[in-house]
Amino acid sequence: GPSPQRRPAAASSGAGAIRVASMAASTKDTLDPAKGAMATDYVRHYMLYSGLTSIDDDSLRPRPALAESFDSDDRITWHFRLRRGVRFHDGAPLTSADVVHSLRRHNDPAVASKIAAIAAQFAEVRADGRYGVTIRLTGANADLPTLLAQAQFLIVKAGQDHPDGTGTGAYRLAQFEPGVRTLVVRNREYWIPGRPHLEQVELIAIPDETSRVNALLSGDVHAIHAINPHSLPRIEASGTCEAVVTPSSLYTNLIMRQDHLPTSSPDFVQAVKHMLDRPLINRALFRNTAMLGNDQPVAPVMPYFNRELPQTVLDLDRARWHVRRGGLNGLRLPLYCSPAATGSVDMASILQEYGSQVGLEFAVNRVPADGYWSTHWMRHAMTFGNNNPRPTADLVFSLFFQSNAEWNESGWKNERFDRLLTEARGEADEVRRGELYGEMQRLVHDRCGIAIPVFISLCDGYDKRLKGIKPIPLGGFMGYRFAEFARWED
Amino acid sequence: MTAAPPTRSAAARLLPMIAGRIASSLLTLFLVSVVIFVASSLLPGDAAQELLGQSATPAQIAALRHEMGLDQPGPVRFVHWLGALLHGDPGVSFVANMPVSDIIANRLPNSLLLAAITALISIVLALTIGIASAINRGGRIDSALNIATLSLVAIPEFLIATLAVLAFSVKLLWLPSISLVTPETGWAETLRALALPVLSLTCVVVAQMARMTRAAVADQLDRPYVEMARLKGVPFGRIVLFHVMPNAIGPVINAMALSLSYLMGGALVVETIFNYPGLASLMVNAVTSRDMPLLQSCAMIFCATYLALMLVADIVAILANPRLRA
Amino acid sequence: MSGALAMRVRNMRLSGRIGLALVLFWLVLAVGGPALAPHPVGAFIDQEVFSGPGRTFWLGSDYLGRDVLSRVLWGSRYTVFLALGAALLAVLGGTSLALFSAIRGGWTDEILARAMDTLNSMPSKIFALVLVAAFGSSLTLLLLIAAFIYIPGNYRIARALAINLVAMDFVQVARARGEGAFHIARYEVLPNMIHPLLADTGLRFVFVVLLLSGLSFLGLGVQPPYADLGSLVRENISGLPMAAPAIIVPALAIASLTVGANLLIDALKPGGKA
Amino acid sequence: MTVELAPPPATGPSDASAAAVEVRGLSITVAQPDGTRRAIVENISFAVPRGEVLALIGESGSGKTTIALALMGFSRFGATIAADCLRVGDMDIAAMGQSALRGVRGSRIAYIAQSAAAAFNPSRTILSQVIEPLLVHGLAGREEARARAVALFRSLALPSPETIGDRYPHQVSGGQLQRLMAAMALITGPELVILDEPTTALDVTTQVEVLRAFKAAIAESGATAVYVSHDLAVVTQVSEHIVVLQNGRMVEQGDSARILTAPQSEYTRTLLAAARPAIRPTADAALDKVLTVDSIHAGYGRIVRGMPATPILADVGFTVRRGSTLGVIGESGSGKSTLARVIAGLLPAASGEVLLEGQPLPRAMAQRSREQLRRIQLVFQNADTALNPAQTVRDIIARPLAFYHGLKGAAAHARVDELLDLIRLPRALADRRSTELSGGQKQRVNLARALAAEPDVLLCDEVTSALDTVVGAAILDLIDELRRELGIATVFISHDISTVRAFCDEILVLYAGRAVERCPKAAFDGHSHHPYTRLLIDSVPDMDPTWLATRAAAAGPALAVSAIAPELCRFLPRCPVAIGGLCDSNPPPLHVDDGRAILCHRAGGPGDASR
Ligand SMILES: Nc1ncnc2c1ncn2[C@@H]1O[C@H](COP(=O)(O)OP(=O)(O)OP(=O)(O)O)[C@@H](O)[C@H]1O
Ligand SMILES: Nc1ncnc2c1ncn2[C@@H]1O[C@H](COP(=O)(O)OP(=O)(O)OP(=O)(O)O)[C@@H](O)[C@H]1O
Ligand SMILES: [Mg+2]
Ligand SMILES: [Mg+2]
Repeated sequence: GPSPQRRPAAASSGAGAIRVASMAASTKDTLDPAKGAMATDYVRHYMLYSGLTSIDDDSLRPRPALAESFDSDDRITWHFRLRRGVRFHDGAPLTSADVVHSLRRHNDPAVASKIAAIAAQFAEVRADGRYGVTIRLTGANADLPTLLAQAQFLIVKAGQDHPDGTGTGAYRLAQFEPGVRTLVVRNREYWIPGRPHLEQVELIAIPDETSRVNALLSGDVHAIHAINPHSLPRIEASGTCEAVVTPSSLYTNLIMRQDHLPTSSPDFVQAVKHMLDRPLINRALFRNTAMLGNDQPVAPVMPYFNRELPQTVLDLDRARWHVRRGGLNGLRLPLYCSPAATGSVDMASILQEYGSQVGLEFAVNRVPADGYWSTHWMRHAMTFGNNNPRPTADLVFSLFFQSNAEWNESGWKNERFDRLLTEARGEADEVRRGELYGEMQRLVHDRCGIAIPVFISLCDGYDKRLKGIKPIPLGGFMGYRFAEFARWED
Repeated sequence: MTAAPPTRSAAARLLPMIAGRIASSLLTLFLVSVVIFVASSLLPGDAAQELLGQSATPAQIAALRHEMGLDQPGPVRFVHWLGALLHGDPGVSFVANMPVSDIIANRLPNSLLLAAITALISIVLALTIGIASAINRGGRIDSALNIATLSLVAIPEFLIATLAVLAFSVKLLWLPSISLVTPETGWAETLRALALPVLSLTCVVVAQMARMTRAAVADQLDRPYVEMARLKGVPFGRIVLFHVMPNAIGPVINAMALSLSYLMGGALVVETIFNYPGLASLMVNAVTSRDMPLLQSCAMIFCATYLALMLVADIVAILANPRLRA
Repeated sequence: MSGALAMRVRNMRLSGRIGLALVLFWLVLAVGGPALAPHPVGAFIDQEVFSGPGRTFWLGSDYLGRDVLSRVLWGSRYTVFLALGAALLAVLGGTSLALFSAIRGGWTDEILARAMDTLNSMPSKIFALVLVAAFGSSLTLLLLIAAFIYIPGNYRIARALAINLVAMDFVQVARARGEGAFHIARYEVLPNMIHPLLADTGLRFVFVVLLLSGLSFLGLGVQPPYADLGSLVRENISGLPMAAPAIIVPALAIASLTVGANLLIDALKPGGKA
Repeated sequence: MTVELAPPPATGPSDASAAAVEVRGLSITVAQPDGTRRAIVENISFAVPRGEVLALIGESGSGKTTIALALMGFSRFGATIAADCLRVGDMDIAAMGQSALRGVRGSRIAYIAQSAAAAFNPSRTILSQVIEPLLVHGLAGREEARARAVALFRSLALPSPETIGDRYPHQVSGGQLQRLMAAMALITGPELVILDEPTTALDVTTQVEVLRAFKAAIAESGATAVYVSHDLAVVTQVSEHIVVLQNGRMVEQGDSARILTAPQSEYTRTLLAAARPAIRPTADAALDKVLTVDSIHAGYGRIVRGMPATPILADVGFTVRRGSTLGVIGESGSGKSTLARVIAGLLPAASGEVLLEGQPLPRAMAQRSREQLRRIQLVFQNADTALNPAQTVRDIIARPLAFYHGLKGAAAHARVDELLDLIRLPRALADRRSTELSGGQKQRVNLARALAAEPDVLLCDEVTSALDTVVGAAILDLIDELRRELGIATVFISHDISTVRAFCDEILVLYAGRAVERCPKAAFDGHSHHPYTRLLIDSVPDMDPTWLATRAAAAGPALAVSAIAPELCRFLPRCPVAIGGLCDSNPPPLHVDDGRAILCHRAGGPGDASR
């Protein structure tokens, strides 16, 4: 392999200045946290802004950040005390006004916040003196501190309708060209002493995976996001770079609509779930980096994961039995997949293969990535969905499984599930919460028209001279926050 | 029969032609905008939906649609856009919320630079190859060059580009694997950054151009005036340069213009692989995000480039041919 | 008839015969190849990926552990028939319009030429992207879209040829006889442009093969688990650093098919040289 | 070829050792696909004394060009030159290498090609090409070369010698271009000049000027010359010796005078006979007029207010009776083909009428009925381009049969065979493509196609001009026979006045789009003609070596017709007998008497145009 010393040390000014490539950039790139929609945005926003809370390790528990403490008696009304002496990049001090502005924005349709749905539970956000903020919710939610750690809830300056990058984050904005690059330099007055370690970070995007890996291997960039597990051997073999695999709750799921025939038939659903060769998918598509899924959305790395649930395994006899019992033999059904849902095209091929062995004929329809979510997803009897890691089980369940949820992907209705969900949200007792979430996982596993073959791990590649990197299951690049922790060591 | 001074009659002939061409180009540009508009209105989804993505509520989408004017009927939107364009305003990008002209101003120089360098290199190469094989037509060199150019045409460009990266960036560490150019980069750095994209694009266009050159030159070599020149004792090299080329330049330049028009919009794959911020990938972005104003403007630029190249080719053909010039 | 054919082949230059052999080889494979495929085209059967040639997998396995040989056999069918079909359709369409244009002349010609310029000026891949996104990518649509995209290019060439021919005396003779436009196009003009048209078909054929692979670059194209040869190259691109047969074989297949087709066409030209 | 036709021993007209050019046992062979070699020319021997002119004469394809090029050590299509002796001056051409030959070509041996229009590079100025031999052989600097060229232009009687070199080849006339090529050849003062049919492509009137210029220039430079031609009369004017070729072999050689007066071989006699066509008997003119053309105005480009953008024909009219032939003559560009196109409807007239048996025809063919189209058939000027190269002879002839007469299958097959018999082509040729035929054969097919329609009127546009005399004469015989047997009325267009005069019942002379004279054959030998007709008649070379020398120099140079007022006589600028104050102020009147019409101030009056 090439000798490390010949490789360019950094983009421009010697050590401590690195270049990082994420997956996608477009003219949609924004400096407004509320509009952040892609990894590139999250990385950029976490560098520039800070949140009230943050999630710093794989326990996925919220910690104080700009809020030095928070509490609630009923999990409806929450009180946050802000850290004093925190300054924005322009020198202005952080006060409750900034926080109130940042949180209220999400309920303004003109802002087009990505998490307007979550922010809808803010009944009231008000300042409580110069350094206090009170949030009253429409219903109890024990997860609020976790939710507030999300990139969209990062705090911007009061009065800014179009945030310009002036935040309280570890880096200051030096240059921003949507779709091309973001250049940030170290914020020497960062409110966490001793951080960050890098002088300068240039964030670009290289959409083509092969190019991204090549750029890392040739030393043109020092960290890359989202590599295909198939590229892992190349990175390992290079000697100069290494891969970090982050287990996550990201999954690509097969949706069987409960308002269509024959996907609404419990036999059909069971047959499909038993036809899924999960180890094969893990091996062939993900080079064994994934974790087997069990047709419910809570990943093993998440709190409240139900370990008792028996793993569904490939059982063609059982699948055949269900097919016969449901009178589904010889059925021909279109199956929509798209590069938009990671791995769905190959999963569809695998399903097609096994389907032919149990008497089901799937006609694979690969459709373009653009327009997939608006025109195909959930619109046909069988489509694929793709869900990013969510910080809480409640969020996944309420977004995708609650009966009246807008993206109730399979269109299933289960009153008991809905009741449990509301109950768990307001429950303070951790043990009791665990039981409730365990029960919900069982219900989804048994009844819901959703098959989740695997939880996909996130693979990132780093130059070996970049230290301090560890996985945080919320997303690649240490939950998009690697810039705060990474060090450069020659 | 009288010989007027050639320059004046050339101008007399060229000016009306150019004027006519510009008029018909405007018609073509209009047609392009109609085609793009119709084609993109056939696309599923719209900018509002794409912008808000998977997680948008219908209310949000409706609000954004209204803001973008997408709730108006198609023809109305088209007329508005066209009206604004006639006043020199290509509109505001739906997605980036910036004037389209600014976005394009960022990218266009990149595309032009890449195209220009590639054009320069590939024209020289194509002429050399084409002339060499025309001179040896039927011979061994000709067959070898023929198979070489054919194979070059047949290799998908992403394969060429990837191979080049593997060899020159990953293995040899000579050249950057991605082409990051910013206004601050010096020209030496810029050239280094462009080396691989230029190499890949050259491979794509040179073969076609060389084949056309060969055909045109071979055709001229069979003309009686070439035999006459040989019977005058003119050395062969001089025959090719001073007798054949002035006559072959018309068809050659036409083929070249066609190939070169590829360098702007066709650079898509190369732009993607080398992460080069050019117009083609911008246009693909515009398609996928349904950013109509941007899409329209990109299409118009490509079309205008194409028409301009064709015009230049015709002008050169006329200037090179005294019969047309007079 | 067959005797005449045999004569032609015997009189062909070596390169022409090589071309003919290659074309025949791929035609036979396109028709019969899938029947010979040792494994199902979509089966993930190798535990390894990008393995080299071996006993079970003659040409190794691809990035998902599928049998490369089987995939290439199927892929050649798609490439040969799609590309051939689209190239022929494009030439048919472009040439018909060109003949119409050249024979009618005047406004018809002007308007058609403008319209074709319009289409020609659009970058083909992006245009294909729009069309596929709008109309979907069933095989038939793919064929039509690829054909549609290359019609203007062929039109340009065919029109230039036809305009020269229409001015020829023998066309005047036919006109003076009172022949209709169809007869003139079909019997007087067309037969005289067949060789340049063939050459153009050969090039369009290459272009369609490349367009298909370019489409697969954008995630469009033939429906999985099938893939045309270009897509096979594309999907296995990560095997390039290890020179996996999964990428080498389809790339060679494309090269030999297109080069073969063009050598054959070159050799069919009268004189065989020009 | 048999022994009796074997060439005489290679004794030149004078002592061979003094000869500037000596050729003995020259054979040129090409490789055939099966590997064997075929001789294109075989065992050629001749010698040319210094300063004299030798003519190579023979029908098309007899190997004239091949031999001429061999004198420069040059062969086409990879043919191989072999000779016992191939000597020019002190150079042994056969033994010279490529670079030595290159040094000789254009400097010591110069070549004047058949078609100057093709041999000049269209995109470079004439001067740059004329002086190129001097420059590439390093014989002169640019300035000196230019001066020499201008001097040559002047001595070749080219107009504006100072500036003509700055023009491009298409900007000068064919005759001028041919002379410019002579300048290009003579500029290095070569020992040997080879002229390959240098006047064949020219009008008779121009040919005279060019011949004169060549002869003077060669004489002045003292060069030896080899003159290639198929026209005996032309050869007679310039050469001292003649070599007659047939099928690549020498048939006869000797002094010009001897060959003309006492030809020894049968073939030479045929050539002599064909050069002077016999006058054919006039048809017994039936009374009914088949074709009437009445006061036609026509031209090219968009018609605005009854006038085309480029007017060509003005007020042309005539009638043709059943079974009779009208000859139309005029120089190149006089509008002969345009007239044929107007009659056929290919080019709608701007005004005037074409009547078929008294019925006016629609001007454009699109409006004519199929029957009307059938009854007038046009035989195109150039058989090479008038026959579709992609079709077989049978396809070509059968199409009108099917189209007009609905004849298909066996009936059509039989009729095609009949037509082939009629035009005396072997039936075996029916399945060949037209590209595989000789020029004469093509022209016959062209004719057969027209006959297949069974027309009433046959328009023959220069059907024999591109053929050699022997073949041409055969075609004329054929048309004449058809006319008599089928009663077809013929319009026979030609620029060759001797053919027209021998062949036609009435003659129409076109000058610059105007019918300056119409004259029945019977009256043609009379002496009152339009001055232009006179010029045409006088320009046809005689088989008399002194003809060129005795013929008076032509009147002034051709002027652009557009330079004179449209209503005046168009021939005025060239007219040797123009009457000052009359011709340049009044339009010429039309004189009509005993069947002839002349458009001239002189005609009919006491000062008749004839001299
Ligand atoms: N490509 C070729 N290969 C072999 N023989 C050829 C080829 N082209 C022409 N010939 C033959 O060479 C012979 C001599 O041709 P050449 O041009 O010398 O005749 P020519 O007397 O000059 O005729 P023309 O009067 O038509 O110019 C002809 O019989 C012709 O058929
Ligand atoms: N399509 C055309 N457009 C414009 N001018 C033309 C066209 N065809 C012919 N002419 C011009 O019309 C004039 C007469 O041409 P025409 O062909 O009738 O002459 P011609 O007497 O048949 O000559 P030739 O003996 O050379 O055949 C010429 O000056 C020619 O340049
Ligand atoms: Mg000749
Ligand atoms: Mg004519």
